[in-house]
Amino acid sequence: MTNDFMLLMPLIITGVGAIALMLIAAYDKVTIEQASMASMGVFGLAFLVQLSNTIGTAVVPYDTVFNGMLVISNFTKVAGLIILACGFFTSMSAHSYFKQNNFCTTEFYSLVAFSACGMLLLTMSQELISVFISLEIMSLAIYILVGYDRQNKRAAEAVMKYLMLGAFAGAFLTMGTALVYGGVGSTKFALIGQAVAANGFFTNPALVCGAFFILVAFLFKVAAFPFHAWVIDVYDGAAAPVTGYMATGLKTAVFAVFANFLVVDETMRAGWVNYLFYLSILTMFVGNLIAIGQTSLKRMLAASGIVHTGYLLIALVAVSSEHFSGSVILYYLGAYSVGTLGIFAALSYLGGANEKRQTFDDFKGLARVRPYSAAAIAIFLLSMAGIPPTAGFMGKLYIITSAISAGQVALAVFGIISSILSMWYYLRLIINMYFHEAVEGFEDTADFKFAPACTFILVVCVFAISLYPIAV
Amino acid sequence: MFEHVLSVMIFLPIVAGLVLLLTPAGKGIARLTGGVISFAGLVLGIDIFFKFKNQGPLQFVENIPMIPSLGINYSLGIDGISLFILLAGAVLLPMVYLLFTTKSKGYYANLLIVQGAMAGAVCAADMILFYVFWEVMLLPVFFMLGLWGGESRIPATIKITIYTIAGSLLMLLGIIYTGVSYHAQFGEWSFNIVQMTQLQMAGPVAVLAFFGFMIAFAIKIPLFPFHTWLPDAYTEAPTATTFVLSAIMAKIGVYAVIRLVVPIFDGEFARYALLLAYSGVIGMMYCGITAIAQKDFKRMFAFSSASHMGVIALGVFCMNLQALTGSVFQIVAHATSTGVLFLFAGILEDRVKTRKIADLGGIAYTAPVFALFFAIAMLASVGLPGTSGFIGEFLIILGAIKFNVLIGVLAGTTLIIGVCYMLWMFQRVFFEKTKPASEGFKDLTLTEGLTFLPVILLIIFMGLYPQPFLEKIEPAAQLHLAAADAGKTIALADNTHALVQGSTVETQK
Amino acid sequence: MIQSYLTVSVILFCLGIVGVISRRNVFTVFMSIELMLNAANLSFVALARLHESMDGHVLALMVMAVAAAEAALALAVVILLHKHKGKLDTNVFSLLKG
Amino acid sequence: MEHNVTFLGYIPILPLIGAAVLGLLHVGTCTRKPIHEKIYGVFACIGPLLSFVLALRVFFTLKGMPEEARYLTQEAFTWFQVGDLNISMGFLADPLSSLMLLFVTLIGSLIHIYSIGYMSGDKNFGKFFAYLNLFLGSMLVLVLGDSPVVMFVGWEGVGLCSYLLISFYCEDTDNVLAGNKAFIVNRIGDLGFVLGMGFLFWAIGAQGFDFMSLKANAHVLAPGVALTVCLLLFVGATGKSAQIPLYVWLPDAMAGPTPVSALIHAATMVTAGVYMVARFSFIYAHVPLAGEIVAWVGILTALLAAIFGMFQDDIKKVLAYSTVSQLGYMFAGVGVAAYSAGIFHVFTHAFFKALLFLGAGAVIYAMHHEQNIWKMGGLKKKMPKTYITMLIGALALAGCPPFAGFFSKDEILFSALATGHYGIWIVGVLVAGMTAYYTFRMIFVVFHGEPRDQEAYDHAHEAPAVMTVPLIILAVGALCAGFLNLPAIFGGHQQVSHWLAPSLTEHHPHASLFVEIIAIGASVLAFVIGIRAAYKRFGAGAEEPQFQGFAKFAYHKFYVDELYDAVFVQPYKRIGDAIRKTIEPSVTDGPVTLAAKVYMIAGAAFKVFQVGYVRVYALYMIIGLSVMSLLLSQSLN
Repeated sequence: MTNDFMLLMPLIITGVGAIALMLIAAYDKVTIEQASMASMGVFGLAFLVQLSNTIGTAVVPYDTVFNGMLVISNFTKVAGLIILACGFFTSMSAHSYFKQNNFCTTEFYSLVAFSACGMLLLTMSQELISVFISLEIMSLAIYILVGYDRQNKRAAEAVMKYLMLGAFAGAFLTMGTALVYGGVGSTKFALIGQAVAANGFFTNPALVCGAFFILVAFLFKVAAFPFHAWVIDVYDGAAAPVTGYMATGLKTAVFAVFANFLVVDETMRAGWVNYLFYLSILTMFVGNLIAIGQTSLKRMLAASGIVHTGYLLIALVAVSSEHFSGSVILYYLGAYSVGTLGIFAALSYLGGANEKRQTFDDFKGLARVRPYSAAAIAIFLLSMAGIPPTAGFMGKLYIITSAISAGQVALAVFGIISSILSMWYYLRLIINMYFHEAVEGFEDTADFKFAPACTFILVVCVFAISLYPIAV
Repeated sequence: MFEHVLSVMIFLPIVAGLVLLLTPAGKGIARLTGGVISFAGLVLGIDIFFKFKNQGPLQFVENIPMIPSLGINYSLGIDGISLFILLAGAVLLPMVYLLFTTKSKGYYANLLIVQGAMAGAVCAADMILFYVFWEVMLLPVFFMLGLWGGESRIPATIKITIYTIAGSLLMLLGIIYTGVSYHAQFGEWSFNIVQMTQLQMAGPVAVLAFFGFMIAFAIKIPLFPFHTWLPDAYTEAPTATTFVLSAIMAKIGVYAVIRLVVPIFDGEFARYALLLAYSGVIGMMYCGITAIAQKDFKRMFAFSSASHMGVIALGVFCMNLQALTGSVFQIVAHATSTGVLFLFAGILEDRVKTRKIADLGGIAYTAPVFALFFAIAMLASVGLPGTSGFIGEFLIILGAIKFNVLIGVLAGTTLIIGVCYMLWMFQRVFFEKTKPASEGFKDLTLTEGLTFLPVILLIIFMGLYPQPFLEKIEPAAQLHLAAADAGKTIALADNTHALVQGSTVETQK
Repeated sequence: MIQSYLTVSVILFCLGIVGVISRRNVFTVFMSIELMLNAANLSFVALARLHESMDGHVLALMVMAVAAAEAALALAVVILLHKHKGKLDTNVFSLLKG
Repeated sequence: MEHNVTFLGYIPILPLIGAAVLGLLHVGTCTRKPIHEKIYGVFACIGPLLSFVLALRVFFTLKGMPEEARYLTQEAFTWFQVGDLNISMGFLADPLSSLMLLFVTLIGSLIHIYSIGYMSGDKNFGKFFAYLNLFLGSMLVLVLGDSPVVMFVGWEGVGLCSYLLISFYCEDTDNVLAGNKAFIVNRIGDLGFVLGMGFLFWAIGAQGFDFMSLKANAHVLAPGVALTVCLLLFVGATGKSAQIPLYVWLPDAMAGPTPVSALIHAATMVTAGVYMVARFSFIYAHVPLAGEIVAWVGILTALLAAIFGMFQDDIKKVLAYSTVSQLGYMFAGVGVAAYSAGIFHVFTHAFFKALLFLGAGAVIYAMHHEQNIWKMGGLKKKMPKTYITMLIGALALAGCPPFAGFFSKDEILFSALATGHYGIWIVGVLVAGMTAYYTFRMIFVVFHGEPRDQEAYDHAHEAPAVMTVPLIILAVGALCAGFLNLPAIFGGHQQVSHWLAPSLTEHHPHASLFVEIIAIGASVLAFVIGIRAAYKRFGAGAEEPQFQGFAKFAYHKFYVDELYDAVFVQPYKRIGDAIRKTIEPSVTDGPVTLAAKVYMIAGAAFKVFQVGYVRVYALYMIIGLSVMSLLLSQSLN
């Protein structure tokens, strides 16, 4: 009983924190800096509690109350850890970001916490309607965060696109849920799994269609081809910390539930493997092609996010339903999150007022003026490119190993080719930062504390994670 | 302390380099640190040389588990083949700090890091660890080339980086595939290079993995036609970087072929050896012929280096003891001769501020010491008997004749091709009438002269008395060839076994 | 009987899809999405009858609640967009591209 | 008898040490205040003279041994050993090498002394002697090497020194080009040598790769392999000894100082090829076809060079072509398996050719570096010592009995006739006549008649003693060396041939007295006709002729240099240029840059899909979804 309570504690802490932040927003005395600290405190606390919970076996908390809607396993615990860390670092970099961008109110942090609640729930959900609800909790908060700067036309356009397409995908999820419910008579993963095991998967058209629609919705959220087009524009329009948050926390949560849904039964997973195979290849290559043509840094990172989705899909293809631990997926998500969050944290204070530095060329000569920041960005980029000894390399190593172990040699080959292709745009930023003369002095980026500290911590994490061994 | 000597050799420079990067040290301190650390490396290297026993298996082994679930260990060890590449780095790199005084802190730091990483790649006995160091050694080159290179450095930087990383990622694929195969065959995970030799690889995927490895190494060596990054990079890179690239890093490519490909992919290697050997020979001729048409002396040396690497690689592909031993010996010889030539080219460039051969002339009259040293290094590079270059080249040609007569004859043409462009260059730079750019060319200073002297003496010593080197190389070479042969023999034995069984069945009837 | 409900539901859903991709007015697009959600709701209720359980009804209610929240957000966005451009044509909003 | 000795190694090492000392002295001082020439001179001569003394010791030690076991060895250390290949840094002195040792060190020493006079005043005096010492050391390694590989060290070493000394006056581009040519052409030959060694090693080298083991195992060599090895080694010999087709470097090599031409490009280095063939006589003797080829190449070279020699106007070029021609004789000798005859010609040729070159050097020295014979004339009054010594040399070269050249050349021609090589014999006799003609053409034009350039003539003077004394010593050699191998018909015992016999695998042909008389008679007749023709034409002074027709063709050396340039050199350079300009950027690098470009263009093109209209994004989703559901419906069925 207390055990269940402790397991849900991080969720409760973030939820309560979110509400509390929302409430104190009513008081003028609370400055946004204080709110940011409070948010960091909430995420930090939740993270620590989650960390203390991490070791143990799968538990169904409050089985009788929730009727098995939520399941907490090591997989969800670690996913939760990543999400909470993302929230923490987002708050931290937002602290600096909002010193030069004046559209913040205290509610911003409340919404970050709310969306984190949604993400945490999403990882634990073992039932389609709770998937839908938690997905929407997460998404609604994120929609608002994307369009938080109401004076900014780009932000408004971004939220319009995101909301419209997100709701469109949400409709598919609902319809899919309805069809699965029609086919099986239940929305619980466990029961769906039993039904498939008993009657087979392809014998039940409603189930197949429903599962297909649900798959589409997940693929949309992780921005896989051909549902990727929104992600570039939305990342571009959103504020830097929010983009970082979306790219990492949201992706972690969705991939967690995606994996949970996929492994309910081996026949069902096997049914989708062919799709995922081609989709992951297409996703990687399309992502690379988009990324190579970009001049804006955020758009490039968005496109590279698509490529990383492709790698994660490789991992999904290679997971086994029998001994599913998801460690490879989570390791890769962790490594990817650290790199991406790091870059966005750096962008939070290097971007300048109103994010005036956006393109590759704006960062020319950064290394001459701000060598440590440039070094940190270079390390993050190298990690994303998968150069040892960074976390990104180990993530790639695990993914390729599991793919080859699962007999998916072709997928591994394409993954490698894709990482060769992706070298070019990662290197391009490093080359701009290091090998060109400084075009400006970056004076306005000097006096910040939180975002640089965040960057530094994440640099340490890049190397620390790479040393942490996991079992495949 | 001494059981971890390899770790010290690897991490002492890396840590020193990182510390330099992170602290606001001046360039004087950086150079001093670099000099001291690399000199310490030299001392350790010499110590290792004398404690090294003339045996085949790995020595100075260290083993610490890193990722137990995949059998990835931090394992180090050297044999006669790796010893000399390690030593080449340890002996040659201290020179850089003595010769080039004007670079900034970051440059020296990068040099230190690359030194450590190269040592790591050579000592690694685990494929993943090898891969890590292999990639890490590229990064300092990337920065050194991009930050301190010549005018058109950025395209050159991009080319070398993308090209090399493309190759190494394919190798990563191969590494993982071998690891997975090991798991499939023996039921446990391991990436240990020595254990891998037991592996039986067959089938189309094994061929793919083999080419994954070979392309990576072919790019690094570089083998024809994967050499096109080389002229730009070697030409644009600052001298010390070119020196590192040609003298040691390219050799690690050959070393990796010997260490990873020959024992593991024995069957594939034997099957494609002829193709590879042609690639080596054609590369040697192609680059050698191209060298004579170059207008820029650094570029000419770049092609010359590529040409020689073709011969060295050929020695590995011939798969016999003489060629393999010669190849490893030639690795060291080439590191001393061509590496030193690149340093000379750097000094030349520093003093005359041009890289055009046509602008120079008559340097020998005012700089006799420079001319003498240069001539000795040049003669070593063209393989004159009595210098280090001859022994290796002779052994390789000898082995090549055994391997395939045509290959042997073509390999022999290196004697002619090398001499053509070298003399042509030497004539125009050192002889003839003095040109304005080279007027009053200053001879080597005392420091420079004393820095080069040991290497020049080493070139001659290695030519006159190579036996101490060869007797360390030979057991390891023998072991590698035995491992490669074992694969074939087992395959044969399977066949004979089947035959014997068949015949017994028949006799029973 | 159940087929008829489901047929209507599917028709509604497809109409929603067509609306989303063919209409340019932001309002209409959001309405089309609501149509799709309602199609799902119709299926839920119908399928609840089929399975003779209350689950479907509850689910429909849940979806409605979420749809309402989404609609509220959508309205806010519509106002925001109108403030910026004075128009609600989706083709007007193409600052972010390429 | 103890065969292992320790003093063999000192023979090459002493000059090498000298080279190192001189070189360091020169390098250390040449940009500051130069050291006095005398110091260099003394240091330079110590090494060669000591080597000569040691060579004498070797000779007498060998002489004290029983004939069948005349050899001395020294194994200094294991040079390199890999698997079956075991090469020690070892030296072998047998009758063959001891003969070579003697004359190499003797002539080497003399030329060192001569050079002190000839080179005086040159600012690179020290460098010259360093190179000269280095050369002598390398030559001695070549002679003494106990295995083909050690021999090869000297072989390449002398090539290097040849290069360095040809391009000694390196400010002049032509000289350096001549040096390059020599080195490169020699390297082409060296390729043959290396490959020959390679084949030999894989055939019989596993039991030991020194000459003695090879000799012991030579009988197991398969005929095909033996022929290959012989021909490849002969390619090496053609490079070093300037035979067809690789003779082209030697005339150009005259760009070096004249003592160098005398020592390296006449007396010693160029005969290394003959020495090598004789060394490998244990293989050549088993492969008559190889010998046939060697002999024909040799005699044709002799003919070709003699034709060229008749039309040259540079005194050194005349001598250079005569050298090529005489080398051709030597190969003809070793080719018809008369190894001792070939080696004996090497021996006598060393004296008279060195003499002629040094004499020519004295003339050039006197004429202030004028080499065109048509600018000289009547010099015999001004330079009597030089004239007389050169006359002796010329008579020896032309084959006038009883000078040295007569006996050695006659021995070769006799062997050819006696072994039934009539063609070779006829050509050989013809060449003998031509030799007499061009030699005396030179003598008459330079020393007889009236001075053609009065001013130069007035300044001409006899060379100093340091130069004339070596001339006289050599003249004595040229006069008497032939008697060392006096054939039986003249009452001799052929001492040299007997001395060499243990080292060589040869069978002396037995021929009737009649054949011997025919051979001698033909030689003498050829000499008389040749010298008479020369006297008729040039004896009383003649003007520089204008060449027409065949003469012009021969004057331009049949345009062989131009041919080689057009067929080998220019295409080679053009290929290099083509690779640099076209192939490298477009063919080898092309795919790489193309791939990068395609990737960039595709990336730019792909931006078109990111139109920015949300409706279109929704459309992508629906299209993707439709395609996927189509596939799904297929898998459902």
